[in-house]
Amino acid sequence: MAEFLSLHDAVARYVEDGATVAMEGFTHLIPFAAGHEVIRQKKRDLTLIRMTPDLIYDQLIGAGCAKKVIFSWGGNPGVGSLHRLRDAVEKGWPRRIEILEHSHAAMACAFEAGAAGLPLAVLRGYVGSELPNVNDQIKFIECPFTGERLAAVPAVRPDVSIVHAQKADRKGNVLVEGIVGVQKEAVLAAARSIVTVEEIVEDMTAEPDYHPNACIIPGWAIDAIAVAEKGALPSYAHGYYPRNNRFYKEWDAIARDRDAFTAWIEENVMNAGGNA
Amino acid sequence: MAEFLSLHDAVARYVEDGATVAMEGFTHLIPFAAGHEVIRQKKRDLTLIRMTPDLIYDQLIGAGCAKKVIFSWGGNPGVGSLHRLRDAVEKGWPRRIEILEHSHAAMACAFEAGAAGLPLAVLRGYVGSELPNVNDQIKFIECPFTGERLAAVPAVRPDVSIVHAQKADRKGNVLVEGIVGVQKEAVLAAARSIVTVEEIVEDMTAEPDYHPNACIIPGWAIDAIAVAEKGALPSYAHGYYPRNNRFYKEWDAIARDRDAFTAWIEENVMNAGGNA
Amino acid sequence: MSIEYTSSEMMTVTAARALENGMTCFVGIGLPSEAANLARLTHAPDVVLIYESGTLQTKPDVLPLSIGDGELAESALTTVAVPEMFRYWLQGGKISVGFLGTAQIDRYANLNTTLIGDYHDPKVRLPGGGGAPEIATNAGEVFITLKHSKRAFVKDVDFVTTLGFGRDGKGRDGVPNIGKGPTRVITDLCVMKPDPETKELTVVSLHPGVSREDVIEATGWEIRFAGELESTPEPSAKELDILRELKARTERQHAGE
Amino acid sequence: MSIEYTSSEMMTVTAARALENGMTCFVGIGLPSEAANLARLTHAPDVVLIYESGTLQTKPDVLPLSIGDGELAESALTTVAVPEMFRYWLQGGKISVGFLGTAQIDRYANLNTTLIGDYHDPKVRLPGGGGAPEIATNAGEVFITLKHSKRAFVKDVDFVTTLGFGRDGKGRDGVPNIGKGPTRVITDLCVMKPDPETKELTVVSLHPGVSREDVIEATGWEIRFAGELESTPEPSAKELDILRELKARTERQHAGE
Repeated sequence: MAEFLSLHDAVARYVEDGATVAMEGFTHLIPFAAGHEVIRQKKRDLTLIRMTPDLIYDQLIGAGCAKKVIFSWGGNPGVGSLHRLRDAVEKGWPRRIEILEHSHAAMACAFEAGAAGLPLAVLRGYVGSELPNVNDQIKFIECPFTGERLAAVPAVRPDVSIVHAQKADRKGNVLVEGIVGVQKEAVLAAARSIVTVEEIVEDMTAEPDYHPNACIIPGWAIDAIAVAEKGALPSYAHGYYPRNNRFYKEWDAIARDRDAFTAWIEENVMNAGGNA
Repeated sequence: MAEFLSLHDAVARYVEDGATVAMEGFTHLIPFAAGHEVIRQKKRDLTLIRMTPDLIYDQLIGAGCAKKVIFSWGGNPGVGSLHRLRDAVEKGWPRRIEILEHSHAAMACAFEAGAAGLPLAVLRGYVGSELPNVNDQIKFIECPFTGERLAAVPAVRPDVSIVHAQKADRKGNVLVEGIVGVQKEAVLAAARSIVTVEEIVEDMTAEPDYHPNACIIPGWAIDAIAVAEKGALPSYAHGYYPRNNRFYKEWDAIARDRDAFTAWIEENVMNAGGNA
Repeated sequence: MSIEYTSSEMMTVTAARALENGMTCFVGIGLPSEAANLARLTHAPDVVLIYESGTLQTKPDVLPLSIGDGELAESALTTVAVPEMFRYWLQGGKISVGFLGTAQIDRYANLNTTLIGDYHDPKVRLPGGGGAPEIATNAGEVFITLKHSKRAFVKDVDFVTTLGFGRDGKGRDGVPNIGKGPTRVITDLCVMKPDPETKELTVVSLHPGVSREDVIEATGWEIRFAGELESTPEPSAKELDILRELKARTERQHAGE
Repeated sequence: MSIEYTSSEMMTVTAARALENGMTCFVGIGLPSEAANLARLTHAPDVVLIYESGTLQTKPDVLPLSIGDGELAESALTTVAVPEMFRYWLQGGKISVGFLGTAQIDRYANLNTTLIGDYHDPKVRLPGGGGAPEIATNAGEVFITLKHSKRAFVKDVDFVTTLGFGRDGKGRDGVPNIGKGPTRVITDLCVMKPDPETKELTVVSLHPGVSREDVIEATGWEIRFAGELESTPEPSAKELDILRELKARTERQHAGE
């Protein structure tokens, strides 16, 4: 049952050192505010799962929170590399991290399987790719009906998933709208979940834009809800604010340099209280 | 690419004798008008797939269209048995039909797998049930990661799927709203699809109740669209008309008796032109 | 007691009381649906009712005739596709209790909704499994409610559509990721629970005015009784009022077109 | 010709022309997205553009910077969850053409977006596979567009992230339910197609003003040329106008916060 907590308390209670954490949001609704709180609380040895690690994981990796990253596309979309991810992988700064990489199709299916309570996802995937050579979590099974060889990957089952959404109501029901990504799957697949939202409304079903098939996650399937206004910036929230594309471009220069990065984190995360 | 046809022409073109046909609609939006057209055109030897064969399949079976039914729950919801289904299974009238039965979970997963282009669906199902003893399409596989025994069923891949929906626009994009069942999966899983709709609107995305995550099937994923006003009656169409519960109850008496049934079909289907 | 009530009402009220506020209940149509909605309208306003048609957290004003009545979608928090319902919500482990009816039940609480007689030459063809086979194994626990009769309560079901505890009571032993199974069976005569060891259904509570003999006579095997046999509490006036209003509303609505 | 254009524009226009009206195109970010939207704004108004973020049939007014920009959802017919996108729409066989970019490509059109150097001690770590591995096998066919250079066009990719025709050209032989694979590669110098037999990429058309030597010099293997080498038609004034307007609109929008 969703409990309304401050972002500080939600992260303090549910994100433990060494935990497997999925922060999702496919380009849209990326939980930056929550990620910054994880950095401020100096969480360590996290296994970070995310289809598209972008700036938020670059920041967590550069800040030394991660020991392992499971992903399928790690870049600054439309801009270039994640320099902190590369520095960690290529040079081991601030620590060496392990990576386990998939394709998007496999990750998406693995989240789906996690939500569906299955141990594995089966897909027609990885044909001819060399990813199975470097990821021992990719296996192949034979269809008992057709004999076709299909790929299998383990379901994603994080200790805690963190997502950002447009709004929650007083009962803790959460609306995700627009590009919904794998957020619902991430929440349902996880043992615990934190959802940050732009605002709290009285009753979701009484909202003027209520729709009978809207993507609503019921409050009883969520552990903690925290209000984090503009909590997805520099990513965006459909219906609330646009993506700060300029910051995404600026990040390239900040992240290229260890000192510039460290200064940025100090100023904009560590010393920003709960406001970053 | 969706072509706008009369219901007669759509059924004549895409439903061939001997075909495997899925008419879906989970209690809601059941394509009765299309089913009646199939009866009028005296289609024969159909393999009929449907999670919940209710009155529509009772009518098709009684009219002699079916040679096989694949289903997971065959009854008159809240009322009792499907007497035509029982008469065919128990007494072979008007012809003996073969049945292949699943659980809802397996059928739902099989439709999902069909839509997903996979040959099989994997689920945690049929544990302790004797259904696998009488359905040789239920197999078991071992998870390569955990060793857990999981059920596998073949994907549903009909020759043609027929569903009813609220509306289509001029480009053939179709909105399904409310209880969406497995309609989208049925359409995507099939080689061909016919969608009957209550009405045609200009542009789906310009409708006043448009929603960014609405269940819309694009026109290019559909073969034929036919207008069939009240085409789901005695089932219902969310936002258009309610279920005719009284008819569902009356059906029990009609279907109990072969002659009463035959007379009903003559009067209400065969002699009703395109209006039943 | 001066309150009058029928044995059906006694059954429904007792079944309703089994549900607790905050449970997420996957609801079967018919008696389970009646009991679950009564619970929601009385002591458990926050019980979450889920129907296999995809309607999540629904609050129908009248009882649905079918598992997918419009009322269910209109009063739901949201409605999801049926594959999602079975995959994410049921198999995904979000359901605390599955509430089922059945045509036949045996001493190990196995359920038969497939057929009477031989599978390939049935005496009576029943509707089939529907959601039950996976509800019974993927929900945290299962409540069952049906009328007591020798035809329904048989020593061995003709067909195990849905697992209770298997033909030998050991059907869940060692199976990973499986729910507790049937934890109580509520009839118009009594409440039964599986014996903690053997899993055989045992009467733990008799409804007021019902004798051991009544139960023995309506059960197709040598039914056992718990050492400390309880007497089921009677329905309250409020419960009966609400139940009767609910049924009257339902009847009025279903009589119309 | 009096129209002036850059080699990048030539590439984009040529890539755009590869798309036909009515195709359903799974669009990669960057150059493919630019070309696909140019096609939609010129000769193929009904080309269906699909982005892996779940946006179905989208018509962005400006080019997205990321694969999931708000513009994509706002101009889409509908937006589905990412698992559905990969399962129902891509793997389900609804995509006629996947349009991809890449960091490295080899003579058998295998793509590398994973890393340069050794996997466990990379010289350069690239973003990874993303949607490409399954787009390349589940779409009906694949178009690839990237700038021509020796660094990009290598004899053998350091890592096969995404199957072209395998390290020996036979990677699709006998594989059930697999698309045709790369059918053309469009660069700023030329158009290449796989040889029907060997599957080795072969230049079939040179862009105006480009010589064989230019291509040879920019390719990391002994590139072959088709017997009947065509000259790629030049961009039209209308295509260039629309492309430039599109890029200008995009730049203005992305410069703002």
